[in-house]
Amino acid sequence: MTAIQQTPASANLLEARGLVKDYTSFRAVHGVDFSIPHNCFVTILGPSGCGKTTILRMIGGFESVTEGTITLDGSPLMHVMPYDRPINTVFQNYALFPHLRVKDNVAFGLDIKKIGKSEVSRRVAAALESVKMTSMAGRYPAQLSGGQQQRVALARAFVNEPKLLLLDEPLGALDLKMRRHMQVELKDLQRRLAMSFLYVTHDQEEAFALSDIIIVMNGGRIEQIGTPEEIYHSPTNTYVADFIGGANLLPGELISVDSTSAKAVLKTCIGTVETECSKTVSMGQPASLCFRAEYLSSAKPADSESISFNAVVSHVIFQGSTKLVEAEINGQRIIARLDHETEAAVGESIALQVSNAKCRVVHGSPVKPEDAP
Amino acid sequence: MNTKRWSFLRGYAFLVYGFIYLPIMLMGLFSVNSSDLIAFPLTKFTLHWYSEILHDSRILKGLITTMSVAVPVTLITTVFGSTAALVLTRYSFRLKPLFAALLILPFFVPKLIFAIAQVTFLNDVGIDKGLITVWISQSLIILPFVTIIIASVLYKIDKSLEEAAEDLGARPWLTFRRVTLPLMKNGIMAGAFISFVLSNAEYTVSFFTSGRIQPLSVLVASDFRFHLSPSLNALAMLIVLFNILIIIASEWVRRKKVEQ
Amino acid sequence: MFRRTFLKMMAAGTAGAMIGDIPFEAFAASDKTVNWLTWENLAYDKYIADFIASSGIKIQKGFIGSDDEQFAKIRAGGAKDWDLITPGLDKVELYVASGLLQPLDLAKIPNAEKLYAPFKSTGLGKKDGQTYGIPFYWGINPMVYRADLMDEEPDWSTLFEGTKYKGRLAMRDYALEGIAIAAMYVGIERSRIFKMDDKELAECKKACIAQKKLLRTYWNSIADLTNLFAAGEVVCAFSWVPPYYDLRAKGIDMGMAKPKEGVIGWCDTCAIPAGTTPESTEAAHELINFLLGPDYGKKLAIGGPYAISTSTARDSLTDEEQEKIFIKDMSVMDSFVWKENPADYGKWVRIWNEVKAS
Amino acid sequence: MSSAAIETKRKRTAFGLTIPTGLFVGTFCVLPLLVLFSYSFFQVDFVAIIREPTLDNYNRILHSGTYMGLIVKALVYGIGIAFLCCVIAFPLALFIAKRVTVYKSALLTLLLIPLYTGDLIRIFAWRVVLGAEGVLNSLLQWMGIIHEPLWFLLFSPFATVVVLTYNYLPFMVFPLWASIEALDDSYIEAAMDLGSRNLGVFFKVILPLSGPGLVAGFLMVFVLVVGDYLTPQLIGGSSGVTVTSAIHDMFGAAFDWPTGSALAWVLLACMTAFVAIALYTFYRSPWGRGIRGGRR
Repeated sequence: MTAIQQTPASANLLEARGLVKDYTSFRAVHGVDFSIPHNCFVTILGPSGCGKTTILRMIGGFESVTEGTITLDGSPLMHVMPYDRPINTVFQNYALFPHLRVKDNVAFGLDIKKIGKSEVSRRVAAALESVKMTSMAGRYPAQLSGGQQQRVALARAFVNEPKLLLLDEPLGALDLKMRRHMQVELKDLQRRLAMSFLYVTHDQEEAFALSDIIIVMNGGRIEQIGTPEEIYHSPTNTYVADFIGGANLLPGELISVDSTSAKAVLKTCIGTVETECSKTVSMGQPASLCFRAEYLSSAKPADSESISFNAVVSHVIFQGSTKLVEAEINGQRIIARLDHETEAAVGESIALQVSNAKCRVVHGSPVKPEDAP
Repeated sequence: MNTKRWSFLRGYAFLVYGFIYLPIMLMGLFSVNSSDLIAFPLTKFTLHWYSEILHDSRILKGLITTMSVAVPVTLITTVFGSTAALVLTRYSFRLKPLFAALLILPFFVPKLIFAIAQVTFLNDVGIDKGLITVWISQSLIILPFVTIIIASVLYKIDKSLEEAAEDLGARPWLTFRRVTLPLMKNGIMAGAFISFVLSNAEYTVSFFTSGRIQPLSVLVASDFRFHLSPSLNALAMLIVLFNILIIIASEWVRRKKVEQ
Repeated sequence: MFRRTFLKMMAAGTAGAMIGDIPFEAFAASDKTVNWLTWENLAYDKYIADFIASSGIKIQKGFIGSDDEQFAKIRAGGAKDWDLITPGLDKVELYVASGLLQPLDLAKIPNAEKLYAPFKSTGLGKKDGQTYGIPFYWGINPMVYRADLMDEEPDWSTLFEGTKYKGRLAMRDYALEGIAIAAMYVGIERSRIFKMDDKELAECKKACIAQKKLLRTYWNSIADLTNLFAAGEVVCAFSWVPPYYDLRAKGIDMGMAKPKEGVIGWCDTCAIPAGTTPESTEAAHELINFLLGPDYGKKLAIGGPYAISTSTARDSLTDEEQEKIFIKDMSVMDSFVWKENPADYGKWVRIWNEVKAS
Repeated sequence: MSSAAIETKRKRTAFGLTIPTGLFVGTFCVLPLLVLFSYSFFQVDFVAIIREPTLDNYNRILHSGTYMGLIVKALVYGIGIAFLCCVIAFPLALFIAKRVTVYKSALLTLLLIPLYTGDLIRIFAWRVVLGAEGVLNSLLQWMGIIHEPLWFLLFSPFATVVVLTYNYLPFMVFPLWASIEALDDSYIEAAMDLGSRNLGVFFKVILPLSGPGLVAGFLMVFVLVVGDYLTPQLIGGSSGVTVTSAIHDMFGAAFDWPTGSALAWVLLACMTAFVAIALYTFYRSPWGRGIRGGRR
């Protein structure tokens, strides 16, 4: 995955530089930069209203670009009409034409391209086959279930062999089981078709399950771009860490920052820690210590590579093979995912430790629970 | 939506509005032309026709008659229209298509035939023509419009809102009063507005069923048979200007609200 | 936006309904009110203001557009709405046959004594010795033309043949007169015009169909025709008298022709519908007497200009004014083709519709 | 409460809501029409109605080229004007629904205002526009396009078509606007996304999906045009006669209520047949089936 990031910029399928979108009363997107490599599943992840759909619509050509550039294969896209862009969209509500049968919906884009009739029906059949909807070809959209509609929408988009497929929360309307199933199929489809997908969602699990690259957005700005592993293990700030969930964030006082070695010393309620820090951390700015719940373990004999501390247990949640323990230290809440055999009783003290290397100093103060998304 | 190339539509819309307002502009022109012939060439500017119409006591009386028709008609059509719209959108029963057809009937029958039917009926039954017969006949032909407007609003309201109210323990009447009614309020207002306007402009049916009372529309039409006076143009212009002022005022109020 | 507009309108409406007792008071048949259904130009305030002031009787006016329309209105239950109506002398028998009129009490109409002889002696408007419709005013329907746009004085043939004025002519949209004029043009004997048999009617129909091709339009109301003359759409038409005087007063060179084949003469009456209250019957008689009197007669002669059916005002008019309304030399009345009611008027209307749809 | 009891209760409410309106329309609209219907079997003798049922009136009308011709003319005008209104109204409705944001309600209300001025006043204003010495002829002459006034502009079928279209255009714009307004933008975007250009989007997506509004507007204009007798009479010249004006004459001039009623009922039957056939054809067509999403 890192290899993709290191390829030269020009080799990317799509480049967005300094993208800004203003509406009459507010700015929806504040100058974002990102690229989409070839044959890659990219997800824009963020809460509703973060500007992710706006970006998708600017790429699709449904919103004008206020400032900045979008290039596809090196050529600018900003003034190309939607129908001239080699890009197709799977709409959030699917936007299947209610007056056309499934096969006519799928054939819609091909018919316009003046391809021979037999060629059209061959490709429509193939597309329907690949989403397992062949038997529904003669039905109208209103006669399909949500999952079936979703597949038709997908087939209608990719049958045109676009260079880039845009998907606007296409699984939002489906039930959990159907979602899981479709996630697998989507990923599978993207591999088979060997085209790039740009996917928009607010569901971090979905993003992790599908993506090669995740772009985390908040308030019209990009918070972090990275592989799912990078986002999960090395969030650059408290926002990303918190949005992904399951991370402990402890506020601290920065003692020193060494930007060359990317190390920082932070004083927190569980002690002073010297560890790796993200680039955005600097003196005078708020910083927090971040480590995931599963990095904690019940205290073994302390070693120099670990931080140990005692906390008072406030809740215990049984989760099968693990148990989630919520504890407090100096008024700070800490969550630990511990082995199910660990003994923890509410109201009693428990000794915990976390490896120094698994801790990370990130930019920002912890998000208060009431502000959490 | 980035559909800039549809901008020819704007020019087209201007053209259509020009077509629609061309006769209105001419009405305006002849309402300030001193000659009492509504024909070219123009003579000289005057406000005489406006002063004539504003000082005409018959016009005032006709206006009052029009109001004493329009207000009850608005009430009748709004009440019947609301219940009919509720039936059409909220209930299903076997004879519903028949009910819908019944509602549309007064619109479907050409006004003249409807009016003649009214007259023969009133004559045979021996009912005197007057205010009440105008209320009834106007209400009938306006009812389809009001029902459709209110029904189109109700249709868009999610039925689950009413189910939620019942779920929370509200009995049907309370559900209607606290949930359905507030939600359909805009529809009722729009329906009442249309009803009022249509009642004001109605001529054919009123002419046949009004007996000797004379709403403005009937009065103007009968004046037209002897004198095509520009003062009638002036009257029409006053109505148009009054309506345009209302539009401007309501737009202004709306903008103020948006700014706040 | 709808809401605002609506509220304002409702406010206006409520206010209107609140001061609404002004007309309602008048509608309630108070003892001193006459509900008068008539032609608009007979009931101008300037004509009747003196009467209202001196008698204390209120007059509520309603206007008609044609004689036929008036009968249709009264026949369809309208008799209850009016205390005084203005049917054509030829139409009174229809009303009487339908039982829609009450006999007039001539003792309460002293001016009836002064009726011109032909109106006094006519059998029309009477039944069983009782007068139901008393002649009120009369005149002719001539041809009116734009003298500035026509070279010669027209006659009926102008409306039926030739191409010179094709598309610049107009005829009234009225079966009775339309067919009667065609009859005069094709040369039906005067006395037979309103008693034509099917063959003669077919001949008239043919003439009317030929006429239709020459017409710019059929006119519906006298305001309509005046507008057509003023706008230069029409140069010559079968008309009433008013456009001639109105447009001359506006500086347009108008002409009026009385074709030698005959012109249609007409007389309208005053009649009281059956079933009026004694009070309004009384008041209606009082009004009829005024309408046949010198004051009203003079005003109508100058303002109309039309002649009333009595000689009460004759002496107060100048020779010129008398000439205008044909009362200087009364023998001219003999040359008029007086309107009558055909036995099967329904057939005439059907023929007229067939002509228009041809 | 059992579900049957709930059902009964709802039925009772529906019944209670239906009855007053039903009675009102039934008594004051259906009953008069039935009275009129009964007259169509009577005869008239001078000024009396002879109430002995006969089919003579229908016989006469169905065999009369004049009256059947007038009915056909009314239907042709109704269909033609509705079609014309549709062509003119569609782009405007589209514009108001999809391009206007701020002044939407103002533009819609502006469409209605001319209706308040009254039929007659508008008709006479049109005479000034189309007349021989009118605005249009003067303009064309001033521009040097013509040298003699065009007489066919007024008192002709052309004038009738123009003014009827003018009168009923709003009745087409409103339902069209409502159905286009309800049409989700994403359908338009999806069509463009799939490569449709402006006209393609219009014909492949917007037009088919605004079917119900189109049908409603079409029928509304059709009915109104058939019923309008003043406009053809005052603008249409010597050929301005309509079936409704003929009915008017039978009641207002000839005192022939029976023939008038029979003619009215033949007209109503023809209108009903046309509307029924039109609706049936529409809903059975692929287009109509598609709009219903293939249900039933």
